[in-house]
Amino acid sequence: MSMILGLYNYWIVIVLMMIGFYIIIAHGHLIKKIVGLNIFQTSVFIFYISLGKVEGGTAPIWQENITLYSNPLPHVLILTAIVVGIATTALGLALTIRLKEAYGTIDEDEIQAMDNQAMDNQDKESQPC
Amino acid sequence: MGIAIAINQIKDMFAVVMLAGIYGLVSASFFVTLDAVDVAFTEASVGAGISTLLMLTTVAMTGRTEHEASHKPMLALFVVMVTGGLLIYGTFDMPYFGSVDAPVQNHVGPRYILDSMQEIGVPNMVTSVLASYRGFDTFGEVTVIFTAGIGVLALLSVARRPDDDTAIEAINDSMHEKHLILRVVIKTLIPFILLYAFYVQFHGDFGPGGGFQAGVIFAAGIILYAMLFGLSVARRVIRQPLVQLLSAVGVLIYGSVGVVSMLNGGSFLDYDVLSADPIAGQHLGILLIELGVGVTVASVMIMIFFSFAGRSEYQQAKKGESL
Amino acid sequence: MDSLLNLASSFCLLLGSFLCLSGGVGILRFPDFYTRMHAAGVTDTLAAAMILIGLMLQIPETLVIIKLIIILLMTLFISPSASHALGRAALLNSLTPVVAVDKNHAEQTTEVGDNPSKS
Amino acid sequence: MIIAATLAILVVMVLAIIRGVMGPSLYDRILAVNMFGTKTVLLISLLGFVMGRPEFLDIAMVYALINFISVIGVLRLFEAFTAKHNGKVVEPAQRDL
Repeated sequence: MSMILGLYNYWIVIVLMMIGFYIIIAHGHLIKKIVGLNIFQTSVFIFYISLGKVEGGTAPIWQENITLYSNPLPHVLILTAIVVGIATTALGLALTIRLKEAYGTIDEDEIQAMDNQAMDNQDKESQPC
Repeated sequence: MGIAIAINQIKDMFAVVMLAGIYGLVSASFFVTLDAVDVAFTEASVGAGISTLLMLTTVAMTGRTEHEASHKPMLALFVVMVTGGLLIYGTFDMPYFGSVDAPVQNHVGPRYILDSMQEIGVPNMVTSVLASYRGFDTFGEVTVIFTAGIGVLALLSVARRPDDDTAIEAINDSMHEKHLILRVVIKTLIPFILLYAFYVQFHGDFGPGGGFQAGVIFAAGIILYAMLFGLSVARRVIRQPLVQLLSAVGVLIYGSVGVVSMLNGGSFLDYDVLSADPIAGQHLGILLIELGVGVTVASVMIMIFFSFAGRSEYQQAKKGESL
Repeated sequence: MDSLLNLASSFCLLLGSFLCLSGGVGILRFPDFYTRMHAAGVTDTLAAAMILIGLMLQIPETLVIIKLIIILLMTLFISPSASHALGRAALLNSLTPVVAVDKNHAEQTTEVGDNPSKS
Repeated sequence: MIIAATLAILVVMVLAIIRGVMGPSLYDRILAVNMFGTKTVLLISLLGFVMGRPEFLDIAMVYALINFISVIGVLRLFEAFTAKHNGKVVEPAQRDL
């Protein structure tokens, strides 16, 4: 029982991570993949932050007559990671837009099918020579 | 958690993105309860604000429905289950949640907590660790953000023909003619948003806040303006070349603080030598660095949004021609 | 004086919580979008104001009170205009015949009046 | 008393999430998001008092602003989207790029 109460934060993280992972693997839609990636990312954030939490501690902003603070190091790492995360998400979305313009769809399988077809056509053209 | 499951099931992309927005708010509340106020600050403005907007812009450009997945989900489910099982097995060795004697709390954490007040003199430990102890790391992050901004620009920038302007403006005018009330409200609100961004920027030493958050809030104010008054008007207020220049200037400010401290005889990004008194030097260094971070983040975010919105207008204009 | 303040603040907080809860039940139980918007509007303005005023009465520090007042003003400024924009967009969209032709939107807009438990 | 209010707001947030997941129309979801955001503002202010560090109110302010921005953004973009897609043929026009 104490184990369940003591470790529940990790389990929340793992469930979130699995959901994000599943979305990334099982869905062909590229925007949904990016949303899944965001969920995955957030689970890692929560993992780090929950490592830094100290029972009875408070936010790491110095104040008179407070002695117990949570660990500020994970906060720093995650803070920068969030902003970098949005920058990379924006990059991914930009790529998605360009794919849509090039292929007319953003479904992974359809793009693959179109690519394969283009490749086959190329082979047919090159074989007679 | 339920939200994430729902995101998995729903096919309408608009709904998915809305739920992702709620998800961002929930995780930010999580961070508040876990004492990470700075992180909650960032997650609220980034996860719930900017990323939702960017995703919506993309959805608006690419269509809102998802096709039924053609391949079998069982294999994916199996892989995910195995991974999850292994991870849960791994947690049995982890320290309990909130325990004081966990390995994380014994390494460099206590030093930051105990000594940062004497060494740096900044009450917000997150700021002092971010800008001073791990200044090198943060420099790298800022460069990554800058690079991502450049990447988006390279992918989405549109060569603007001069005659486009009037046509686009006409579209915009007809579109936001009807938003009179919103425009009045927002016109009064925007100065306060920008002022608040500056407050967050310079109050970051004493409370939650700092360059990253301030940059995002500032950009959010500009984005709000651009959404209601049209992109071409916003581009006239804030020129895009200026934004591009500023995003580089921010990184430069950061780097040159490091170089100046080297010239003064310290090591790279060692602010003690910036002033006669080490604490004053630290204050000066952190202030300048946060300024550099804020400038870069704000201008990169504005740049990204302008590229997205500009692309969408370009598509519309092109379609108007082809029809 | 102190106990009076405490009493007033508890009253405000309780009233705010009650209004919040009733709004929450409303957003779940009301039959269509516009009535739901009414329920949400109650929680956004009166309930929020009550809770914030209740908090204001709790604390003597001036800075905190000023911040609370700013939040209160912002809420009172923002949420009515957001509701206005939302209601307007919904009204315009469900009345436009072009939208009803499109299959996606037809599904969406006709479902508004449906029983919520169906979905 | 503060704790009671916090609990009440948590319950309301759960109700709003249920509405947001159920839909049925997009506007219902936006409404739920908006309501959820304003409740989060209240929750954060209350949490600051519960933890005894009322300077967290800064975060509540950010929430209020960001919530407004995202609601307005969603409405604007959705409007642009319907304006774009309620024309006649959608797919071919996009493919010929």
